[in-house]
Amino acid sequence: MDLLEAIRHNLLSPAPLFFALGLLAAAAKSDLKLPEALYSSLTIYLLAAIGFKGGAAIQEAGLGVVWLPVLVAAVLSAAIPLWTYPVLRFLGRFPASDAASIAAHYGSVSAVTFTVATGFLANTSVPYEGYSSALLAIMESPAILVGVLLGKMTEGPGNPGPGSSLREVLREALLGKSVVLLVGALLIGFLCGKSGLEKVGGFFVAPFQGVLALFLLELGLVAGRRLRDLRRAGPFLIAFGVLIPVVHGAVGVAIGLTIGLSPGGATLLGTLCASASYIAAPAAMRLALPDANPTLSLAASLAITFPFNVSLGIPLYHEMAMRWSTP
Amino acid sequence: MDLLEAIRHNLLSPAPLFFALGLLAAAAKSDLKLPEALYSSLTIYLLAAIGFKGGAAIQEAGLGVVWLPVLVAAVLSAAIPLWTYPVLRFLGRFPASDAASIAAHYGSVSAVTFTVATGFLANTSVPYEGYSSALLAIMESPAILVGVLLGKMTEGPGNPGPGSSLREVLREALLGKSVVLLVGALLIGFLCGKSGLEKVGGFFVAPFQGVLALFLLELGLVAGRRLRDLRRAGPFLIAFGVLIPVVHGAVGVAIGLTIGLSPGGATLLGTLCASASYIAAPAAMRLALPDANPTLSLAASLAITFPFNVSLGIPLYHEMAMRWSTP
Amino acid sequence: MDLLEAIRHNLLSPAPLFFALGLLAAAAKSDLKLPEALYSSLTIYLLAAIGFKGGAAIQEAGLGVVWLPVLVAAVLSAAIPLWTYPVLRFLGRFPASDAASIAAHYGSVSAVTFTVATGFLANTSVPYEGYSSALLAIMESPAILVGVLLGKMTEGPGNPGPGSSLREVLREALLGKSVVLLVGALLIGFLCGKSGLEKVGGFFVAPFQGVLALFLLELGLVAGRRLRDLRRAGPFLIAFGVLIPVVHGAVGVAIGLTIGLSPGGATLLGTLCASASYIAAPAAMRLALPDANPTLSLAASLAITFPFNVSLGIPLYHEMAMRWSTP
Amino acid sequence: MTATPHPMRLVTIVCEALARDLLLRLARECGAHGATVSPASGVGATGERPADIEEGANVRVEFVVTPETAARILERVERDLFPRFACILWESDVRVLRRGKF
Amino acid sequence: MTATPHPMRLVTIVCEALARDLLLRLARECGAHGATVSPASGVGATGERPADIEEGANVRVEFVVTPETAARILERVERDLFPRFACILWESDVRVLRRGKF
Amino acid sequence: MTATPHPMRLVTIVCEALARDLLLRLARECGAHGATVSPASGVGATGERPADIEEGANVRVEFVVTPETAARILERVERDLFPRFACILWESDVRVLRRGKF
Ligand SMILES: Nc1ncnc2c1ncn2[C@@H]1O[C@H](COP(=O)(O)O)[C@@H](O)[C@H]1O
Ligand SMILES: Nc1ncnc2c1ncn2[C@@H]1O[C@H](COP(=O)(O)O)[C@@H](O)[C@H]1O
Ligand SMILES: Nc1ncnc2c1ncn2[C@@H]1O[C@H](COP(=O)(O)O)[C@@H](O)[C@H]1O
Ligand code: NA
Ligand code: NA
Ligand code: NA
Repeated sequence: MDLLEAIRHNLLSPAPLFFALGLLAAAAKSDLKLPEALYSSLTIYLLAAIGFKGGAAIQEAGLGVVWLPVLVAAVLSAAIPLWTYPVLRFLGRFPASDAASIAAHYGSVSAVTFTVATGFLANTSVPYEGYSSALLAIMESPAILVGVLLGKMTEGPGNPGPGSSLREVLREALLGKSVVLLVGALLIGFLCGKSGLEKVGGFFVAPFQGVLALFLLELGLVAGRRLRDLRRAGPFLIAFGVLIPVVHGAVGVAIGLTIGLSPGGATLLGTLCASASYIAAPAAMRLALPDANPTLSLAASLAITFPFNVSLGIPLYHEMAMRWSTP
Repeated sequence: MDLLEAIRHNLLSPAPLFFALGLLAAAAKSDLKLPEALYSSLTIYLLAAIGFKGGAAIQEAGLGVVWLPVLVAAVLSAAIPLWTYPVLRFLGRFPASDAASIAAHYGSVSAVTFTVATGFLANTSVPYEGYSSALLAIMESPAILVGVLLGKMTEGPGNPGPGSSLREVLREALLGKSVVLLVGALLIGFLCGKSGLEKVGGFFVAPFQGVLALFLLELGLVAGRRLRDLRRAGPFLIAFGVLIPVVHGAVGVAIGLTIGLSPGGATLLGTLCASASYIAAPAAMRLALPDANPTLSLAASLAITFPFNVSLGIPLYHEMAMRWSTP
Repeated sequence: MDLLEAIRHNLLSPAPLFFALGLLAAAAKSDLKLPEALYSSLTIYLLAAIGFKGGAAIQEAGLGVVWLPVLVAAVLSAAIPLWTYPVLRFLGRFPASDAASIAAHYGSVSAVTFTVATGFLANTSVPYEGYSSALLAIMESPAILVGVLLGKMTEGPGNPGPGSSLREVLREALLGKSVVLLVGALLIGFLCGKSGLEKVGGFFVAPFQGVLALFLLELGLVAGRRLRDLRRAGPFLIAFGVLIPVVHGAVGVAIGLTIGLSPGGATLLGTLCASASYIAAPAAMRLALPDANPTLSLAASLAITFPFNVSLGIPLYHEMAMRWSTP
Repeated sequence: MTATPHPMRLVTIVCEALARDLLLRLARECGAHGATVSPASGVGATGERPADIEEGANVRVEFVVTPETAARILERVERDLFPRFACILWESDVRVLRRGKF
Repeated sequence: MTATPHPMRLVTIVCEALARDLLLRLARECGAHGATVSPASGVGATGERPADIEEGANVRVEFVVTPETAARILERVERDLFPRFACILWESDVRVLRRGKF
Repeated sequence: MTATPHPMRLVTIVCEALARDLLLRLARECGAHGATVSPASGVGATGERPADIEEGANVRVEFVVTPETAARILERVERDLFPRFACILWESDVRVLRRGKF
């Protein structure tokens, strides 16, 4: 299957199409909207399911196999803001706090993008390391911490106000709801193993892809409403939101292959590097770097990078992984 | 299986019984109620699932087969208000706006009634055209537009106020949330086809009948609270709510058989004609014909016609279809 | 499998681990929380599913088999407050209204504890009477009525205020949402039988264990927030919350075996006796005995007895049932 | 047509969700012709009342009423609700359109 | 820096959720710079409006505005909403910080 | 028993849901003994804040407090919240029962 065929195949599957439906409905100002509680409930379901399945896979694979990729993933998440920040600050001429906040979003990861990628691999029958969601879990927080440090270093002195202390940021990065759920469910999956997964498979496995499709409908609606913000964001940020994922995707794929991941696993690591957070990072940045404009980072990650990744990006990273793995 | 047996069989299945439970709980003033978000979430789920499955079925059947029934269904939906309106206006002595609003409700359709009918056919092993939900999707809007035109034509001049312009009504009829979801999911199902349906079947197919049962519990609760309104509505509307579905059901079945639908498919077309909207139409009418009393139309469609259809109506339309199809 | 092994096995399954995750997250003051609508929706789902399955099992077993256990269970539920009340009043030195309220909580039952117990039996391949959830349904209300009577008898005269009349309490005990749903679904299951259960099994059966796990996450969060209240409650109540379930569990198991239940069924009856209500009883007591402090009863039942039962209690009652049933 | 507002009282009560029906009945008995109910969570003397389990949640109920009805509601709330439920009440002066409704 | 509050009007409208968008547009046309919308259920002359199906629910919309804007909103609501929707309105005097926003 | 209401201040703040905990802490430090929190969405200078993703939603927080506490809250909100969060505040005069609670 060549790249074009893979892209077509990926686009004509339920998840990206429901995202497109949401985008269109928002653009046409339809009154379609999902209740807030459904949005949070689907998020909770997806994170718990991803974590649980990953934990059960870690138990099967053994910790001896998993530690190296996990360590590498953590380092990647912390490192990405270090080069993304100067790009935004000096090429994009963003204020320090905005540059730091956007950099943190792009170092952190998107669980939904990851999930679309696993669906893509499953549909094209490409095997991948079952424990890959451990990489997802580990990559959420480091970038957030680094982003906050970058922002604080450059912030002038002055009354920081309540909630902006480093301790509170650490708390938000490590005890924020998405991290707690993902890591908690991972541990539970690890402790229960395969037999536990079987018990709850009728809920956490069988309906998963369909729930994801419904969630993407909602994300499309949210992204559609953000499209207006993009005009204010300017062309630099739009280019950034498309190009930087390709760079990060290539880096992730290459490093993944280097440390011995399968092409499927390397595709997933590339996708994680390429993806940008829109759940954990926005909340943490809003509290830690109040001067940063949340509209910019959310528009970039949700209305540009996310659709790019789920439509073209994932097949592209997979293509890279296939080419670079054949000797 | 004769008619009585079919009715008994239909009544002793989960969906109608949960509806009855809701009715009884509301009548007994129990504090049982479903959270608002659950109601909207179930609606969204049902519409997305119905649309998706129908779209996949259209792809299998081919557009060449589907166009005629779809066209006929659209015409039926637009035509029904044309005779229902004078009945209400001159026999029932309703004011023009109420007559127009109720006529629109009865020309439009109820997705849940349709779904109970497909369940009935499945349980009695009667085959039907898989693409039938395309008929459901097409029949929502035409009646609403015709109803609004009927109401506006007879409305005296005067300040229409914001939101009552024809453009806004068109928008509500074509971009209202139920139409967008149903048509959007239909398109997605059509593009993804059977392989797409398999991916999301664990969510959109396997739990479907159970979700429907839970939704009917809620509808029963809502209908139960509407029962009080019925007394105000008077005996004419009650008789109307029982007799008009039988007439429309017969018309739908006969026309369905004429254009070559299977007895199962004709049963579904009959059910659609007989059913009355309580999701899309009420919202559109409230905005377009503010003088119409929403209590009347909602009580008739939800507290009379809906229970009649899901208990006695569906087996009856099926019986018609069986008799009239045997040569 | 000996007791320790059974406990380990029970603890390392998804439901108790998700409860522990919730407890920890609440203790660490994470911002993880489930939307209110999800909590109510999961409750509704669990009660409807439990009732439906139980009803279908009653139909299979036949009413002739079921009546005796049901009668015994009702008597047990009414009797438990009769001895629990003096223990709390005279040993624990609680005011009359608090003693009555707590006694009612412990005579009534916890549907979730029951469900964890059925999961435990299924995982350890111990058969049990399918109609056992009829016992759950019957045991909710009697204790509430007895508890209210105990509280009212000792209450001084005075203005009772609206809502505290015996009629309103009866209404709350018999028409409260959990009773209506459980009993209603039981009846529906009974009417539909096995064929009905098959239709809705993809919703009410397959995802059940997983939904339960998610619900326990929420319960853990709620219980975690209640832990603070425990300090105010004092050591007597903590001891009570651990010891009284063991006593009631033993009584339930012994009586269950006596009336001819299988060891699995006796385990379930023991679990029901040992469990304390935190859905039906709190609401009823708040209305009927306003002087009783709701914090005490809810902290005891949700933050002590519930975790004790789902971790250690259930394997213990099962061990009792196994030992006492072998001649 | 000019919109001239009429003086009226707004009585706001925040209390346990369980007391909702009692409160509405009580106010109707005092002469209130309507009520608006919103969900709420809260902190107060009886601790935190998070909204996640309904039993623990608050409701916030508003009555727009005449001064006489307001006085009656205050008295009944003080007598019937305060001793039994976690509850607070405040009252303020507002102006309404369509005085006849209240 | 001392926080000195400025007098302003608070206009609160409770109406059918369906009228939400019309109301917001209308108020913007009258000069309101913002609005706060909360979910609500209610009882009134047109019966109970339970929140469980959105079509039947109410919204509670608040506008903090200058007295002139308030007068304009009252007039438009009386003319455009009252005849068509179940709806009530009240107005009161409040003090705000940052007068420039309103 | 007659219900005689006492004058008090009602401070209402609408702000990003993220600022909820900071705001409650801040008000407690100023002397507020309680608070009522309702969900809200809104439109204002910083654009629309739809309620569907919690990060974007507003909360509406009410404090019934003494005039002195109100002044302190206003100052702290002006200093600590206004520069950092989308936020508005208004204050009005109310009368309460059970003055001792506030
Ligand atoms: N000072 C206050 N300002 C605003 N709301 C309050 C205040 N005190 C109490 N409340 C509300 O009233 C409820 C019951 O109060 P309490 O009886 O003090 O626990 C609380 O959960 C809050 O929602
Ligand atoms: N006296 C009142 N006090 C508070 N809210 C009211 C009052 N009357 C009506 N409402 C609210 O306004 C809505 C519409 O009122 P109505 O047009 O009287 O049915 C009701 O559903 C209530 O939410
Ligand atoms: N004039 C106003 N009246 C009522 N609520 C307002 C007003 N202006 C702003 N708000 C609320 O305050 C929030 C933040 O306002 P802003 O900082 O102007 O975006 C908005 O989302 C609204 O909920
Ligand atoms: Na990334
Ligand atoms: Na119809
Ligand atoms: Na018990």
